[in-house]
Amino acid sequence: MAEAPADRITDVGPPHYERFLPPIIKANYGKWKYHEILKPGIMVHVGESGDKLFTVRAASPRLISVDTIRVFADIAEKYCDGHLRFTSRNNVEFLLTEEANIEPLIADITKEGFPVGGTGSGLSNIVHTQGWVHCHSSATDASGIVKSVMDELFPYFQEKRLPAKTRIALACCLNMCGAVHCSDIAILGVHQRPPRIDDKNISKMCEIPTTISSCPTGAIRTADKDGMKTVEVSEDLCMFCANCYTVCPSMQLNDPDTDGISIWVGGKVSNAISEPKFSKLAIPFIPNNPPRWPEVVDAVKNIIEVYAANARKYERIGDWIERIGWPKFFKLTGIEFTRYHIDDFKHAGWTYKRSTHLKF
Amino acid sequence: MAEAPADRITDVGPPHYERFLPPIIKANYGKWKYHEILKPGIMVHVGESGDKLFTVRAASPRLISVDTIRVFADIAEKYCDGHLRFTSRNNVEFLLTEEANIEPLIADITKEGFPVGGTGSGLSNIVHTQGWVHCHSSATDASGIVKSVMDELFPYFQEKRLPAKTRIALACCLNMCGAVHCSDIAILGVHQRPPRIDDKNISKMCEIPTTISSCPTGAIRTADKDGMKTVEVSEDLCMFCANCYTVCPSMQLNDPDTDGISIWVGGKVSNAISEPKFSKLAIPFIPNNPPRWPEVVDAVKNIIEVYAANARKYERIGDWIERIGWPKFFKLTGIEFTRYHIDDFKHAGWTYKRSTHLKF
Amino acid sequence: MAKRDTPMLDELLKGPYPSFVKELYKVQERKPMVQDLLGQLEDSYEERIGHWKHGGIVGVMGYGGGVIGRYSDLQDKYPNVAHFHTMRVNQPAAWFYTSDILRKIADIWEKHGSGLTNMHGSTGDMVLLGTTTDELEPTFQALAKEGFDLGGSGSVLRTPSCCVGPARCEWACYDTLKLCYDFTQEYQDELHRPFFPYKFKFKFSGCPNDCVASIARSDMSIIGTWKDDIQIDQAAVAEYAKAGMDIQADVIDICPSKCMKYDGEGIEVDNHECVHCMHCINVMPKALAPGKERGATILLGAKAPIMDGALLASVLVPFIDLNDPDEVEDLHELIGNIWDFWGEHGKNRERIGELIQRVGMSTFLEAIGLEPEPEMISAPRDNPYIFFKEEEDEEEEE
Amino acid sequence: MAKRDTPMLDELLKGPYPSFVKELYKVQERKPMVQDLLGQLEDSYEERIGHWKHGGIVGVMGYGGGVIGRYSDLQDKYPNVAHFHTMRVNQPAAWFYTSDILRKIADIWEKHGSGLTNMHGSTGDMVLLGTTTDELEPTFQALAKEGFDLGGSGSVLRTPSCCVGPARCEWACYDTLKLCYDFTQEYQDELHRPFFPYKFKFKFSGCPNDCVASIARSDMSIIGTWKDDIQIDQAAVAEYAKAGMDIQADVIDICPSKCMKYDGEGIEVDNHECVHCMHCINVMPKALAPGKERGATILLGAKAPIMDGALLASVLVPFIDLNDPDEVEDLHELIGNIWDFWGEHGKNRERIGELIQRVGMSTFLEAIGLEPEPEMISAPRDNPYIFFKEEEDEEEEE
Ligand code: SRM
Ligand code: SRM
Ligand code: SRM
Ligand code: SRM
Ligand code: SF4
Ligand code: SF4
Ligand code: SF4
Ligand code: SF4
Ligand code: SF4
Ligand code: SF4
Ligand code: SF4
Ligand code: SF4
Repeated sequence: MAEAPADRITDVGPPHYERFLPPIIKANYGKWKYHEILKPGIMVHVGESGDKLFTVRAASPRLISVDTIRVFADIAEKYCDGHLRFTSRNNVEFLLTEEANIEPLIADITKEGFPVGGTGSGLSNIVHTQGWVHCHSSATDASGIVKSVMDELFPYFQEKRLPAKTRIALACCLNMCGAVHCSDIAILGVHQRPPRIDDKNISKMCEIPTTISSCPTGAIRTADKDGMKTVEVSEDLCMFCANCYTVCPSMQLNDPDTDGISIWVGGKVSNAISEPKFSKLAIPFIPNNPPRWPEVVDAVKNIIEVYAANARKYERIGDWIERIGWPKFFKLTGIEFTRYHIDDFKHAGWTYKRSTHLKF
Repeated sequence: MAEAPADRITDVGPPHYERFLPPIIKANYGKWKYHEILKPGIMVHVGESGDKLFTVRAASPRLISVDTIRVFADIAEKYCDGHLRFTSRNNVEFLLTEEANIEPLIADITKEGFPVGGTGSGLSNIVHTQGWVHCHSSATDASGIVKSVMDELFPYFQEKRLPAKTRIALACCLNMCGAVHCSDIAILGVHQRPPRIDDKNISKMCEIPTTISSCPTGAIRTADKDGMKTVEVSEDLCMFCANCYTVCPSMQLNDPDTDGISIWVGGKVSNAISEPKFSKLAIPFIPNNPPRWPEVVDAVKNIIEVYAANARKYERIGDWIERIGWPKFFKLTGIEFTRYHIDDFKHAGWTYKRSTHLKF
Repeated sequence: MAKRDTPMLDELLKGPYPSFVKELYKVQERKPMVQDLLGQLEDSYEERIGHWKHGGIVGVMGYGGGVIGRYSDLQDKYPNVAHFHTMRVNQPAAWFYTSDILRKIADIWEKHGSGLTNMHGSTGDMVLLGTTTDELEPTFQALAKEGFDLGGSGSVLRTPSCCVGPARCEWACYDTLKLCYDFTQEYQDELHRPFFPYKFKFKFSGCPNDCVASIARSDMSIIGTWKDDIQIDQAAVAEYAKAGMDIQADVIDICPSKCMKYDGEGIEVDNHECVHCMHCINVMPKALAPGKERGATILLGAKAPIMDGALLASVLVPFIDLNDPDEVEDLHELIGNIWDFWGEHGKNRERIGELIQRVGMSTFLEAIGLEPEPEMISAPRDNPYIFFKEEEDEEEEE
Repeated sequence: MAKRDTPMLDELLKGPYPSFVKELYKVQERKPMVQDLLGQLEDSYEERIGHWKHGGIVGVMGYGGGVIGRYSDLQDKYPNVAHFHTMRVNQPAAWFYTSDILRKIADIWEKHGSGLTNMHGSTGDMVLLGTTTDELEPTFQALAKEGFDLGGSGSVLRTPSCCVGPARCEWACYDTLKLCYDFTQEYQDELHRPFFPYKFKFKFSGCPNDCVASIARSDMSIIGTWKDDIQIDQAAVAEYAKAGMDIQADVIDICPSKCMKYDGEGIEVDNHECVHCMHCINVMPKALAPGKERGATILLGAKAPIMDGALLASVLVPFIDLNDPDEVEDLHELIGNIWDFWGEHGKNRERIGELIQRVGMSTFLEAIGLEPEPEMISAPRDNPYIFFKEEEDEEEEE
């Protein structure tokens, strides 16, 4: 290994956050009294001191260029003494002390293509992953679907309100980078065919025992093909999770005709009112249809609209469905109930209906 | 095989129930309008016709002699035209049409040692099993504990009321004959030591492969001892379920010093208000202490009394605990929380607390 | 050996609740078997251990079940309980008897057995407790002459049982006694001749109160319910109110689906939201009653914990009209399919509920020819491990 | 290859929501790498398949993580994305920046990479998207000079992240930024040099709203909470009422533990029954606030579904006072014990949550030296399969 130069810097960790906090935050740190959402995307936080910090939240595609970073910097300098932050859902937030600056800031950032919104009981940004832009493992794209869905549901990002916060997330494969497994609506890339094994290269590229033990269902076993040491997959046992592919590139699952998207509903993370819960299967499969995935967009929109029309105030999608019951969810949304909805993985028995509490 | 005599009767099934129904039931069959509990143990069912059927329910030890059967027959003849039935909890019910007969009947049956009660929001009979009276598998006796507990809690069988129906059940081993796994309070015989293997006889008495596969945790494997084909048990993996003993008598688990009783709470069967649920571990182990198992009696009494003092009307024990939370249940009852309460069987993860909904 | 003292057991003669020891005392004078039982039991109490053991299979000719063979491991000390088998006798539906028949049974058991019984066993049988191998066949035939037959034990259909239902309960949504009787008769062969992987139990409850605990302990649980509106007698509601019932607190607020309203005058139910829990009806039997379109929910798979943990039964058929002979016929066909699948795929000592969990509900449904319905589940899967099938994808692609 | 047309991607320039394609367009003129990215992505859109592949491990000297190596499988057609690695840069706590520092980062990435970023990745890092192997080390050192370091990837501690907390939120029950920063610094070695069986994530949320979704996706989730009474400003309650809020319907009736009362004047809370769900406080931020005895609940074991199904984190320490340095020290010790146990017993690619399920919570607790508490479970076991230990029995027998 090459020797490191003497002045090489490592293990410094991230910079201390205090470097970046605006003075008003330093002054009121830990001493905020309350906040108000003035209108969608605009909040004020009031300190015990009486100080007021205004936040303008704007949408971001998350995948942003350095040009856009500079635009954000420009705007922050113009209105916020250079102070801004990003949120845990990848929106950008400008931190102001001058109330008069709010509207001009909104005008500027909107003009640049980053509309303001995303607070309170509506839609915020879709947490998502890499898709075809960067990941080798993806069963679908990420950014393109996010854009298409948010374009259609845009009113809910801005003025239109929902019964409660509604969090959509997308992951392009079963690894589920992000919290899609606990989202109000999750859009998840899925494969439907077992891995295609590169018999020629597998023994060079991969550790066969690791590959075999990577499979949650034990579908993989060793095989010999024309004298080549390889593996074979029992089609009956494979449920297309791609865990084998993660540990072994010679087990490719991607397939243009059978890859696509599944939709999951009713998860949540916060402890507000009810306990956190997982998203459950709503639609097992929708084929990939770029560039705008209209069937996916329609499916998500349908769920949101049925929810908006039926749920009570403060009721997250999952709480609403638990109240009305899953049979009614399928009825109201018109989504077909199939054998795929019935869990058949390890703890499946927990999801059977073990009472006569039925609605007719 | 010996030849069956020509007139041998088989496969007739049980007699038709109509043979035994009193005329008033035949007349009002399926046309009852309502009922009332007149006082503990006494009900009236009123037909659409206006007919009134009175029921007097008396306790039974379930293990009854033919003498007692004849006593019941006598009383039924004296007051009920010979009509009586038994309940799903092994009480005996006398079916009367003459209201005036109620009190004399009560007097007679009480004098015979079978007190009246067991209806509504109180205790009914304890559903139980064979114990040392008949079963080879029992880790404790059944009838003796039942008698001891019911003697102590007798007022709840008669006049004292509880927030809701409270069902106690007892099973003398993990086979759980009965519905102890879904009882408000379950008394369950448990072993605490692995089977003692009768190396000499096992290969004659048992099918070794069946024995091995009977173990839920895979604790049993083949072994050779002084040339004898036998099995050995990994102490770390054994949780004393006795399933091996059920299939193989050479795997004895009974042990006077380490067998005893565990107490489980909060199960229910009915769909009333909440869905049916399993009983959960309250007390992992109490040593056998015949003839009156005072520690068991105290433990059950304590739970009942804490429940009676704290639960709301119509709240079954399990619903009450779910409302107050398990930590509070342990606090109120003074029962110690131990490592044994934390599930570590197959689906254990489901029972961990996966939220911050905590009370302090 | 002579009658021994039983000071420990004698402690159990005290107290207000009926005593099983007293029952033993009642017959011991004329039954040496019971004297020895008392002795052995006193030993057990002293030593804190049971004294019964497994033994060879015993029974009556042609039957594979109905008798539990039991032997003392203190045969020398207590020779009269060297054999101490029980016979399980199929009870009449809902445990109705007359004094006549009880006397006859008492006489038979006086003659052939210990004179001790369980009225009844946990499965529902009349249990005749303690006799010798020789007496099994004579007892069986004596009972048969009175119209009784043995119940189940071993890997057979076990004795079905049912709640008192329409015979004495205003809430019965179907005729539990008739169904229980008919099923028992229909499946006599399955009851007496083992050909299942393990035991199979039917229990019949007339309404969701489930007074025979069927959902907790029967492989097939048939629980009455209704489809239309709860019947309300508003005049009776008013009477309850007048009598001092706090209808809001005791009924409306407790309704689990929160689908009831009470305006001080009458009760209103949003029946499509009702989960048929029975609570309101239980509390106000004079005012409320199940609807008129009655039937049952069929649930499958309850069992005790051995070996994968206990199971409650789960919904298989959300609603069936049991007054319609065609639907009952369909149910029998379904049961046949279930038994076939179980017979073919069930492992030795694997109950149907365990098998379903092992192969997956959707595979099971396909095999028995039922369509999946959302009523069968409490929630759809939360894991993404879907076994997509090739055929169906093609349909989807069209 | 020359810049190709991208008609499909161009469709994504339309519509009101910000477009990532527009971002690519912004830099493509000066970045051939992005031109090729556009081209390859258009191919993916046409063919409905990705074009990236695994490759050799790349990184910076001495670090085992922080870079994701990526290679095009259309290298001939799109040579500029033959290498297209991402660098994960550890973000400042709660994602606060100044325009200065953003400009510096932009300049560095303009020089060394594609000019594309993710602000931010799902774990929280600033993700610099696309560069070649040669540029990794120079980029790293350029960032380091500005005080930045790489984040985690592979079997290491992943970049911790935290909610905005006390910096801008009135509900923060502990200093999320400080703790996140301190932990990140404390565990630099674990972050950069793989020695775990798999990844390990910390996330810090200031209250049970959990704005960084820590309970769903961090191996150790630290969630603020309080122990004493909810602070109530009754005057502010009255103002909400005056302003038209239906306090009964919107707050009291929704409280999951039903521990609140409102008599038209003021709000009363039975604080021992409160489950700290935040709902009432969320709805009435001016009137209600968490108590003053603040700290956090520590939960363990969340993860995505591979391989045994997803897990939510579960309670490990019901309450810890994070203002007490001793308790923080104890927490570090606990973390050390957890990592030791995991290191010793964890299988390759087994997350801590899966390990706990495999060995059992009580075994795990014993190993890390924590006493079992009822707060750790939602309910005690319902199966009777108790692994009784010999030692303890003896105690009991005494
Ligand atoms: C800025 C941010 C934290 C950060 O460090 O970046 C944040 C900030 C606030 N959250 Fe949050 N939350 C943020 C992500 C989250 C997340 C995580 C996520 O979405 O991935 C959650 C969990 C979501 C879930 O359960 O799936 C979250 C659940 C909440 C809740 C509970 C909502 C509920 O009904 O379950 C509240 C309370 C409320 O809104 O009344 C809340 C409340 C708030 C408040 C009002 C707190 C305050 O007093 O300042 C802040 C403004 C809320 C708003 O947007 O309306 N915040 N909040 C995050 C903004 C994300 C975004 O750009 O949209
Ligand atoms: C006689 C019997 C049926 C039989 O065929 O033998 C029966 C009869 C009645 N049951 Fe039951 N139940 C009988 C066992 C059960 C069982 C099974 C058991 O205990 O093993 C249950 C399920 C218990 C459980 O959930 O663990 C049961 C759950 C109910 C309920 C629901 C109670 C609840 O709050 O969950 C009701 C409704 C009520 O009492 O208001 C009910 C109501 C009734 C009514 C009022 C029905 C009626 O209108 O006649 C009957 C008198 C009740 C009483 O005792 O107060 N019956 N009932 C059983 C009497 C057993 C005994 O001797 O005590
Ligand atoms: C007699 C009875 C208990 C009683 O005192 O009432 C009984 C007694 C025995 N049961 Fe049971 N079971 C009895 C009802 C039950 C019930 C309750 C029910 O049927 O509603 C259950 C729970 C429900 C279920 O089926 O899961 C039950 C679950 C078991 C099990 C565990 C089965 C399982 O799948 O988990 C076993 C073990 C076995 O089958 O080897 C078992 C095994 C046994 C054996 C045969 C033990 C053996 O290996 O020899 C017991 C014989 C005892 C004896 O000395 O006579 N018994 N057994 C009940 C039958 C009487 C009757 O026919 O009416
Ligand atoms: C970049 C990022 C997605 C994004 O676009 O934001 C990402 C991308 C990858 N994740 Fe992830 N994960 C990212 C956050 C997550 C999260 C969310 C989180 O950390 O909060 C999760 C779910 C939480 C969790 O850890 O369980 C997540 C769960 C996974 C898994 C499944 C782990 C599991 O135990 O189930 C894998 C599979 C693996 O580790 O082999 C994975 C594997 C991967 C790999 C390394 C796939 C691979 O085998 O090479 C992806 C590289 C993509 C690429 O081309 O750069 N990624 N991954 C996120 C990291 C950015 C950052 O550092 O900020
Ligand atoms: S979800 Fe899958 S495809 Fe998408 S970034 Fe993560 S690992 Fe890659
Ligand atoms: S895709 Fe998943 S289930 Fe199929 S072989 Fe690979 S690891 Fe096994
Ligand atoms: S519970 Fe166990 S010991 Fe008791 S009767 Fe049933 S099998 Fe026998
Ligand atoms: S008692 Fe149970 S766990 Fe122990 S060896 Fe026997 S079957 Fe296995
Ligand atoms: S189950 Fe229903 S119908 Fe049957 S006795 Fe009980 S309450 Fe009546
Ligand atoms: S039966 Fe139960 S769910 Fe239906 S209205 Fe009555 S209380 Fe409500
Ligand atoms: S988690 Fe709580 S403290 Fe942190 S930002 Fe969200 S609401 Fe505020
Ligand atoms: S925090 Fe939640 S549980 Fe506590 S009082 Fe408020 S609403 Fe009720």
